[in-house]
This record gives sequence, C-alpha cells and structure tokens, in this order.
Amino acid sequence: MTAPTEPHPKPGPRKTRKTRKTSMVKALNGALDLAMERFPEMFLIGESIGELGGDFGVTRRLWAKYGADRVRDTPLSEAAIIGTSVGAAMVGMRPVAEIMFADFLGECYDQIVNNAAKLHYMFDGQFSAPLVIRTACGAGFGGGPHHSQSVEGWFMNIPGIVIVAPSNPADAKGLLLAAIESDDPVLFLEHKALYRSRAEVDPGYYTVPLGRAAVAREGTDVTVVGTMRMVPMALEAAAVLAGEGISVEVVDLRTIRPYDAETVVESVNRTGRAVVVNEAPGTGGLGAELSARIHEECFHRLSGPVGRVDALDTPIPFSVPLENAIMPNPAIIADAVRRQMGRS
Amino acid sequence: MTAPTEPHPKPGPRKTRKTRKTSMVKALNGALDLAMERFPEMFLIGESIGELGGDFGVTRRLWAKYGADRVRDTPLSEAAIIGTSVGAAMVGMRPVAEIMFADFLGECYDQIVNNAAKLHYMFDGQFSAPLVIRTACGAGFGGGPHHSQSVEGWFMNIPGIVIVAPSNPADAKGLLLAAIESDDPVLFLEHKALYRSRAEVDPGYYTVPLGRAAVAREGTDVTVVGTMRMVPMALEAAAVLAGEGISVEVVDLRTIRPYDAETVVESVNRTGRAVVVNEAPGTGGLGAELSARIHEECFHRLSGPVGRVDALDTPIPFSVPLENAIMPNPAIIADAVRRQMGRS
Amino acid sequence: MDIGRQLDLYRDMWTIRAFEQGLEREFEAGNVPGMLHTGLGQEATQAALAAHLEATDCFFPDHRCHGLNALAQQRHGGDGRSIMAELFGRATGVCSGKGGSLHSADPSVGNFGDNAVEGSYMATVLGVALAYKLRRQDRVACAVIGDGTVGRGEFHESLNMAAIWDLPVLYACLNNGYAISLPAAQGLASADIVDLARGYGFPCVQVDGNDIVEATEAVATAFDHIRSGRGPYFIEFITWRWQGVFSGEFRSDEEVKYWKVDHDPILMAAEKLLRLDVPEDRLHAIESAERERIEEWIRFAKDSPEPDLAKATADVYIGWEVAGR
Amino acid sequence: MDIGRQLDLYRDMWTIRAFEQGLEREFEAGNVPGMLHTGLGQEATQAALAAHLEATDCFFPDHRCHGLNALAQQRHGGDGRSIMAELFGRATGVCSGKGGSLHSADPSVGNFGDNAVEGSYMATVLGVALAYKLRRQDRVACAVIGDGTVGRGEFHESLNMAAIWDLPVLYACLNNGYAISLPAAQGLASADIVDLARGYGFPCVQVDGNDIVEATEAVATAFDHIRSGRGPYFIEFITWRWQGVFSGEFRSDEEVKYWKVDHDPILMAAEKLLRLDVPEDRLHAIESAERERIEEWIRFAKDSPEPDLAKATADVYIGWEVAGR
Ligand SMILES: Cc1ncc(C[n+]2csc(CCOP(=O)(O)OP(=O)(O)O)c2C)c(N)n1
Ligand SMILES: Cc1ncc(C[n+]2csc(CCOP(=O)(O)OP(=O)(O)O)c2C)c(N)n1
Ligand SMILES: [Mg+2]
Ligand SMILES: [Mg+2]
Repeated sequence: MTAPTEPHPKPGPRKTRKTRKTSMVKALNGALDLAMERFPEMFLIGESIGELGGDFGVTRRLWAKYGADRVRDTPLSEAAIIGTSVGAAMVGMRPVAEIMFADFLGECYDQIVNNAAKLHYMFDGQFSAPLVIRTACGAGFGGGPHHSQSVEGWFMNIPGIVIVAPSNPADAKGLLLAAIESDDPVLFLEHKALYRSRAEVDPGYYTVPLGRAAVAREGTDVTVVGTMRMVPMALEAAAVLAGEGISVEVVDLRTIRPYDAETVVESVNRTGRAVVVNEAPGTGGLGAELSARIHEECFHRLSGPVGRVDALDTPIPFSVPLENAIMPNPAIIADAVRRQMGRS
Repeated sequence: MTAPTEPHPKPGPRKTRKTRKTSMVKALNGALDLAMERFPEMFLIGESIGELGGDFGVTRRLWAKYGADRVRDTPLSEAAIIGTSVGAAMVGMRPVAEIMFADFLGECYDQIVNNAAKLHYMFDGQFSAPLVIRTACGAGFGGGPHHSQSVEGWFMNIPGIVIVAPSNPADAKGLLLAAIESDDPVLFLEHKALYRSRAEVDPGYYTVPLGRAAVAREGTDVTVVGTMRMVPMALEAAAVLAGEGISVEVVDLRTIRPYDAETVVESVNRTGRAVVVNEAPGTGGLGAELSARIHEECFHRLSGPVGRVDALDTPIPFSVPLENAIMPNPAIIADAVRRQMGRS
Repeated sequence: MDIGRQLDLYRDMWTIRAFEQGLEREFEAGNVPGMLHTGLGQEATQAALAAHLEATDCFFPDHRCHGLNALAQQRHGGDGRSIMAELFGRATGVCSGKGGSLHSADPSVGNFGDNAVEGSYMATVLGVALAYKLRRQDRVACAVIGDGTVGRGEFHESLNMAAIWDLPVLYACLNNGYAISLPAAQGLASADIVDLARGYGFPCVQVDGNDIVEATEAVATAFDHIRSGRGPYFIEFITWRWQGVFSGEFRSDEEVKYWKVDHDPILMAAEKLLRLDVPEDRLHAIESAERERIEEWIRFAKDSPEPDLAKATADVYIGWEVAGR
Repeated sequence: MDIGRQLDLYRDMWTIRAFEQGLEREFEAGNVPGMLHTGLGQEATQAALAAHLEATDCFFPDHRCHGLNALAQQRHGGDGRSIMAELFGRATGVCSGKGGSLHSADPSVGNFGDNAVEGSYMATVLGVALAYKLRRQDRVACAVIGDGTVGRGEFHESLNMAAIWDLPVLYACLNNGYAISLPAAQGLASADIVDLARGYGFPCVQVDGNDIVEATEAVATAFDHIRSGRGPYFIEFITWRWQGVFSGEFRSDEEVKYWKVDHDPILMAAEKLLRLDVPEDRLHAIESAERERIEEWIRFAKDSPEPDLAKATADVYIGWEVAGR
C-alpha cells in the first residue's frame, strides 16, 4: 500500500537538499535523542511514536535505541496521555508527550489547563509539572478543519503554561532542549509546514533560552513580529520591501507565553511602526495580545496604530484555494508594512 | 445535614430584599420557563438540574413542570452532555446544557471548539448547532483554582462560537431568550457573584439582542468597557469619580464574541480615553482584544494608551485575602481612570 | 440469504472497492489534497450497514467510509459523485469542498459527517438518538468507530449514557486490528472489544466483518432490536484494512496474505456466489460496471470547478457575517 | 483481626468523624470559606485506606477525604492540624491556604492532592504508577473516586491504560449511592460499579465499605496484589454519605435510618468491640480524646494568620516571576 494513513501530508514544499543542512524534523529528533541520553528520568509518550516514529517522524529510531519503556506507544487516549505525563512529572520524571495534531488538544484541555498549569501554584510549590507537550500545528496542506489549526489562542490566557513556537530547525532543537530542561510545563508547537525546512544545525547539545525573542532580520523602518511559519513569510516580505527601500526588522517571538515584550518594545521604540502577524484568526488571539501590548508600551513612539495580519475569523476549510483565501501570506504582510509607511 | 455539598457557595452578598425586584437566578429561571413553554423542541440537560434544580437553582421547578424527558439529569459526563446537545441540535432540537462550573468546560472543550463551533461551516451550512451552554463562572467566594475561573479567554479565538455574558438580571433574561432563539451555538456565562443581584425584570417574554453592547452609564471623560461583575464594579468606580468631577461612561459589552465594536469605538471616539476591565488574567484574554481593537480604531482620538485592569496573571487561590489580592476591584478601576485623566 | 440479495451486496462491495482504488490512484498522482485513509478490505461491513440505513436514519461515518457515504447516496436516489468531488475539494462536493475526506456530510441521506477528532461523535450520536426517542421516531443513529477509537474516554461516556437512557444507537465497531501502527491487543485491555462493551448491559456481538452474509445478518438483527425500541446495540466486526501506515506495510506476510487473499470480503463473497452457480462472467460484469461508474465520478470531480472564494467566509455564523480581506 | 488493631481503626474512624463534625460546625458558623463536602458516614473506608498507605505510596484524595488526609499525616509522624488550617485558608495550611478543601496536598505523606475537576486524577494517577513501575519501586498509587466520578470518560481511559501497562494502581471507588442528587442506579449503566470495571481484566471486588474489618481486609489484599507486581486492582466500597445536597435531605427516612443507625461504620465497629468485651468506657474515651484533639486543631487553624499576600503571585512559574499590582 502506498497511500499514507493519517497523513504525511506533504507538509510544505520539499526544499532542494543542500549538504549538511538539517530539516526541522531531524533537528527535533536529534534534540530528543540527546536529551534521552542525558536525562534518565525522561520518557516519550504518545500515539504510534514507537517503532513507527510518530506521524511526522520526529521520534524515529528512538524506540529502537531506548526501548519501549522509555518510548511509549499509547492508545487513542489524549486525556490519559497528558494525565500520565503530569502524574509522572509530579514524582520527578520528565515526560515528553506527543499529541499527534494540535487540534486534538481539546481532548486534554482540562489536563493542561486545570492540572499541569495550576499544579505548582495550587499546591503551594510542593509539586511541579516539568512536562513537555509536543504537537504538530498549523495550516498549509489541505488538512481541513481538524488538522490545521493554530492553537496558541486556546492557551494564551492560561497562567502557568509555557508556549514555545520555533520558526527554524536550529531554534527548534535548542528550544526543545530548553523546554525539556524547564521545570515548568511547556506546550511545544511544531508547525507542520516547517517540518521539512532546512538549516545548519549544530549536532551537539545546546539550548536556546525560553522567553527570549530573536531578531531574525534587522531593520529600521518597521518592526514585524511573528512566530513559526509567519517568520519566513515576514522575511520574504522584508526581502521584497527592501527592494522598495523599506527596511523591515523581523522579530521572531520564539516563546509565546511568557513572551519577550522587552525585545519587541525596544524594536518598535526604535522603528516607530509595527505590524503583528499571526496565523490564527484575529479576534482574541496572539495578534490581539501583541497589538495591545505594543500600543500600551510604545504609544507615544508610534506614528499610527499597529498593523495586524491574521487569518480570517473562520474555521479552516479543506479546499486549498479556500484555505489560502483565509491565510496570511507574504504579499498581505508586505501590504500591511507599506500601509505603515503610508505607501498604499 | 445542613452543610452544602458542591456549593451554594454564598455567591456574593445577599442584598436586602426590595419588592418586585428579581434576582438573576430567578430571572434566568423565568427565561427558561418561558422558552420551554414556547419551544417544544427545547430541552434542558445537565448534572442535577432536574428535581434538585441545579447547583445554583437556575432550573428549579422546571423538572416538576416539564418532566424528566425535557429536563434531563445526566451523569458526570461533560463531553457527553455537550456531544448530546450538539447531536440533538443537528436534528432541530434546541438543547440548553448546563455545565455546573465553567471551569469544567475543559472536559468538553473539544466538543465546543471542534464540533459545535465548526459544524455549520465545515458541512457547508447543511447542519447547524443551535445549542446554548449555560455555565457558572467567576470568582468572589473562595471557590479556589477549579471553581472560580473566568473562561472567556479560553474561547475568544474560536470562530463560530457566540459568547454571552450578562451583568444584570434583566439583561440576563433577555439575552438568554435571545441565545435560545439563536441558530448559532452560544456559550452563556453566568457570573456566580451576580446570581443574587436584584433588579426589576419584566415578567413577560422579551429578548435582548446578541452582539449589542449597552451603555450602562453615560459620561464624557473616559470610557470604561467591561462585562459581568466588572460592570457593577465600574459603576461603583464611576460613582466615586463623579464626586471628583470625572465623568465616566460605562459600556457593558453583554456579548463577548462577536462583540459590538461599534458602540465601544463610538464611545471612545467621543471621550478620547478608555479603560478596559476584565476579571480574567491580563495576558491574551478579552482585555487584550479590547485594548488592541480600541487602539487600532481610535488611535488618533486617544490622548494616551488604553488603560487595562485585569486579574493578575495567576491561577485563582483558595484563600479569600489572596483571591482579593489578584482580582480587580472598584478602587483599582478608579485609579486606572484617574491615570487616564492625568490625576494620579 | 437469496442470491439476488447477495449479488446486490456484492455489487455494493465493488462500488466501495472501485471508489477507494480509484481515489487512491488519484491521491498518489497528487490530485487529491490533504490526507487519505481508505476502506479497502472493509467493504463487507460498510455494505452491510448501507443495506439497512434508511435516509431518515443517521450515521456518523469514520475516516474510511467514503464508500459507505457514496452507497448511502446511491441507495437513496442519487449517486456518489458529490462524495468523490468533495474529496477533490471541488465546488460540486457535498460540502462544496469545505469538508473534504474527513467531513463529507449529506444529511439528505442520513450521512451526518465524520469528525476528524476520532471518537468525538460517539458523544454526538447520543443527541441524535435522543431526539429520535423524544419524537417517538423508530430511527437508528449509528456511530461507525474503529478499534483505536475505543481508547477514547467518550467510548465510556457514550455507552453509559446510551444504556441509561435506552437510546436507539448502533455502535458499529470496525476492529481492523490496528490504530495507525498500534495493535489492538496492545492498546486495549481486551482484544475482544465486545468484552469492554458488555458491562453496559445491552446486546454486544462479535461477527466476521469480512463475511458479507454474516455481517448483513448481524446488522439486520441490530436494526430490528433498535427499531423496536429496545435500546442500544453493539456490533464488533472483525476485519482488516489493506492500508498500512504511510507508504509502508508493517504487518507480516502471513497476515497480509490471510486477509488479502484467504479472507478478503469480495473474494469470499465471489466464492460463495460461484458455489451457488452464479456464472463468473456475471461477477466480472459487476466489477467492470462499478469500476466504470467510479471513473466517471472521478472525471466529474476533476472537471468540477474549485469553490467560489466567497465560500471561505460563508457560514461561520448564521446570525453574523464574517469579513473578508 | 485482633482487638488492638480493631481499636486502632476505631480510633481512626473517630479522628475522621470528629474532624468532619468540627469542620461542619465551623463552616456553618461562617468560619470556613468556599464550599464543603464531608466524609461523614464513610469513615471506615478512609480508615482502611489510611491503614495501608505508606508515606512513600501516593494517594489522590477526593473531596470528602479531609479525614484521610489528616490520618495520613498522623500515621507518618505528624498531626492533622495543617490539613485543618488549609481548610480555613490559613498560612499554616499544607498549601498555605492556596489550595483549600479541594486541593490539600502533602507529598511528604503521599497525599497528592485532590483535583476539583472530578475524575481528572484518574488520568494523573497513571503517571505516578508508571514512574513507580519504571523505577521498580513496589509502591501503590491510589485514586479515591466516587460513584458519580465513574461517569467520566477518564474512567475508561485510566482503567484501560492501567491494564495494558500493568500499573500499580488501586482504584478505591466509594459508592455512596449518589452523585450530588443523582442516584448511581440512574447515572450508571450498572448499579454495581465493579461490573463496569471487570472488562479490563484485573481484579475487581465489591465490599461493605462500612464494615471496617471487611474494608481493611479488602485493602490489605489489594495492596499485596499490587506490591507484588501483579498490576491494578479495583475495590468498590458500598457506603453512604451523611451529607445530602445543600442543606437538605433528599433521601427517604428509611434510607437515612438504615445508614445512620443500623449500618453506621462507627456504631457497627463499636458493637463488634463490645461483643469482644471491650468496656464501653474505653470506647467513649477514644471518642472524647479524638474530639479534643480536633478541637485543638480547629483552635490552631483559627489562631493562624492569613497567608502573606506575596503568596498570591508566587509559584505560578518556576522559571519566571509574575508581577503584582
Ligand atoms: C482524538 C484523535 N486522536 C488521534 C487521531 C489521529 N488518528 C487518526 S486515525 C487514528 C487511528 C484510528 O484507529 P482506528 O479507530 O482503529 O481506525 P483505523 O484507522 O484502523 O480504521 C489516529 C490515532 C485523531 N484523528 N483523533
Ligand atoms: C468534572 C466535574 N463535573 C462536575 C463536578 C461537580 N461535582 C462535584 S461533586 C459531584 C458529585 C460527585 O459524585 P461522587 O463521585 O459520587 O462523589 P460524592 O460527592 O457522592 O462523594 C459533582 C457532580 C465536578 N467537580 N467536576
Ligand atoms: Mg483500526
Ligand atoms: Mg457518590
């Protein structure tokens, strides 16, 4: 049989392979491998993550190397996967759970929001929940309404949870290792459309600090803030705009909660203009939070209101043309930047 | 036995009873009664909502009047309660589900977010989900981390769902009837601390339109926007500030999603100053959305950034002094308004 | 079962097989977006269900039920081309391309649509059944679930509630032995799923889901039971899916041979018919006719336009419009 | 069971009863914030569990387990006053007043805290048990659940996973006949909860939860089973709670009389002891001593300060500070 079961959904265009460049899937796999070696109290848990290596291959070869005790296949029981992870974390293990698609986090929302996120606080610091929940999110391959969502908005208002969202393989690896080291519960978002993106990645053990943004491109006219797939899109827009004489600074948030307002505010105070880009619907999500924060902190430096680029306020349709119609893209981002510059 | 089981948790101070004033519990009960009479396809479903009348008494006497078929007690199966409601709605029934405490919406998050909210869209309008989910939310009585939350932030980023949040008995009744009439799925938030608040309520059948804010108090200097318990708090602050010569306009959002930006923007454009108040944590919630929107739409009319009053970014502790320490209150709102006026 | 009926069912199985094989070919050629799960190998169970579902009943198809979805249309006065078109994401699809493989609903024939969050409609089916019961309609609400889906908590909530309320629900559990790569015996406390269902106190049977006669008779008994107001019913169909995971086969050669050769539902049915002296030509003609019809549906789908972009923002709410760009 | 042990258990039951009665009095006087569920009537089961749980085991207490929480402290070198203080929301409480009745954890004695979303820790307990198993510790992870809680989907996910992984979990199900006002027989497909648990293939027993000897022996057997690596165990304790709903009694006079007079765990135990010639005075002395101790804990709680307001923003994250006003 050649047709895939639950996907391998052609996630993003396959880049022409260059030597020594590593895909995000491989970078994440490498991070898990290094961490499993280093932390005996770590284990992996999820659906078909064992011999199969997960739906997207992120855990490939780890079952063979570390055995079924530490790379645990589970039934379709999302609540129990996260519950098990929380319980194990309470006694000092370091579980890394995989929820196959982020859309299924609804099944374990209670465990994340009421259990993992509150545990340390409500028990007065007596317990902690150092677990990582890895999950594949995002649109771009015709996955339809239940396999394409950006879920950061579901968790933005939840104190106690850390949300990490890398945009490239090198960050992905370092952030995942930092997430595993973290004593707080981390929701680790892996954008499906970035899984095959490639970059040079240090093969050794290193961490990228949680809670710190990166300036993905320096610029002086407008600050564009985004995460995950919005970062390459913003960079693409910035390259085009450079040709028009507009210098765009691109800030990659990397951690969504708690996020690095300092870097964002510093940048916007310098450029005096901001555009916030976000793959989720506009209302009530990350875009709203960033827009509010920038306005509040940079109000007197801004020449006009912060620009926002979001997905339209709809579920995600199956048809690829319809999906494209609701999603942000580099052209839309570029337009929003031009509007900031009074050029539209 | 005199101690309550799952609460009757002294929800808010009992007001001295005045003639013909109706509590919010009674107003909601009256709305359900009128609707059950009018809509034969309506039924109620939830835990101990039958003979007992629900944990807060909102469904009292309806079981006796309409029978166990239409007022259905369920086991502790939140996912099945909402699933059942969605399924029944798909074939033209009008279920009104009660989730005892809003904190338990985590148990049926998937059913709400992936099923109810997307049904009409993903099946191209062939099905609709005219259900109402009533739930008791909010802090103020020492309910602790799992019985006190403001959950609107959990659903703010979900297209397809309507979120209604009354601040007083008369609106509560009219909004609940409008929610029942609505063909869209409605999450109907009932703030526990308002259940015993009283006002004059028309005993007949009437609706208050969804998606429309109300100006709870007119004013000219600063617009304060809030919902539910934040409205009486804002009114209290406004009364104090009036004595200081500050004229506050209080906008009661009433529907949180989709919300009435027009009324908010019109007001802020008039006053030139805004404070957004919100019982949930600040990051990523309703407050952020409103602040972003006001900034975007009223930027050039604003003399300074929108003020925000939220709960602190923490879970909700059990101890009442600690709970009070994280919550907004009228004094904090008044201070935020004074800062808008440059008086602090 | 008389020969005529057996031949009808044989044809229905071919509708499914031809549909899925045609679809798979198109998917591999890159013409079908998203992901694809096929019902190949499970045709008997789907045909058995289709044979009993009235347009006024309801069924929640799973991710391998394209064939059932098409059959339902066919049996109730249409043909399956709008199911095919939906899989291609076209304007002529049952959901105008907004749903796709995992959300192809057609209420006019009782198809209530898949929910790609596996197991969630085990809760939804309760509500449909409750409405039938409250309205005193002798209808059946059917949830098609896999062995993997049995792991979900909703399995318990659903069976429990169906039992206490005596709801007209048919649980059609297609135990094909695996959830993605996880063997049922490893993921479930009892390899016999009926044993997990029995505690709820309503009838639970296990049948050979690849024997079309046995499967059909089991469904008939279940429908009788449910329509006569005696509450829920659980059937575990033992079956097997051709599709492995991704492009790989992970099961043993013996296992593959057993299911694809010795115990294939179509080959088994054909053998039975041949033994009843149905000429082989007749069987070939059925296959060819179905394959031709399916090719026509595929052409229809491929020739259909992409959906109007206005669809992207339509139907989010009934009471409100959502703005475009 | 020898008289000494029976007397110890008798005393433990009084610890619980006195604790809950004192607490209830204070709650009614308005001194205890939030809401209150008591373990009155269920003392035997709680005492039986406490008698076997080591400080290195883990238990997830339910909303009626204040007494068990206090006993656990007492048996492992402390006393229960910090449990009492937690209920008053004071700085001296086990969670400095941040948890309250529904979240009083004390890991030093194996108390992993209630989760007020009923049933959620049926999932959490799996992880603790898994850690014990991976570390080859012969420890027990125990989830105390009510009959109502059995309605939750996690019941299924948990029992299934405990079974397939052979985890050292004890499910202690206190079937007191009601979930708030819903009779178990109305909310569950089988009034005998063991019948819902049996399908998972590990031992399930039903015992009289008000007979302290029977309950204790059942727990002993379960602990032996689990500690010797033989996987999960399910005990359904048939019991009854004194507390009705809100301030009202909704059950029949006969039912109340049966449980509070004829089948009260403490009266039953006392009768047995009297028949074994333990002098009545001795029993009275036990009761008085416990009541006195509890009054002292209540005084301690009431005299304790409110928590430092800095606690409000402490411990949200380990890696970050949260700002105050
Ligand atoms: C809640 C949820 N978890 C996980 C998945 C991913 N997934 C899709 S199909 C599948 C396996 C389902 O197994 P089974 O029910 O046996 O159906 P089969 O594919 O074998 O027909 C999984 C885990 C999902 N869609 N929904
Ligand atoms: C998920 C969830 N749903 C509902 C509730 C509200 N609630 C609290 S106690 C209770 C009844 C629990 O019944 P049972 O498990 O039998 O315990 P009992 O109170 O009888 O000891 C309910 C429904 C809750 N806390 N959590
Ligand atoms: Mg399967
Ligand atoms: Mg009970």
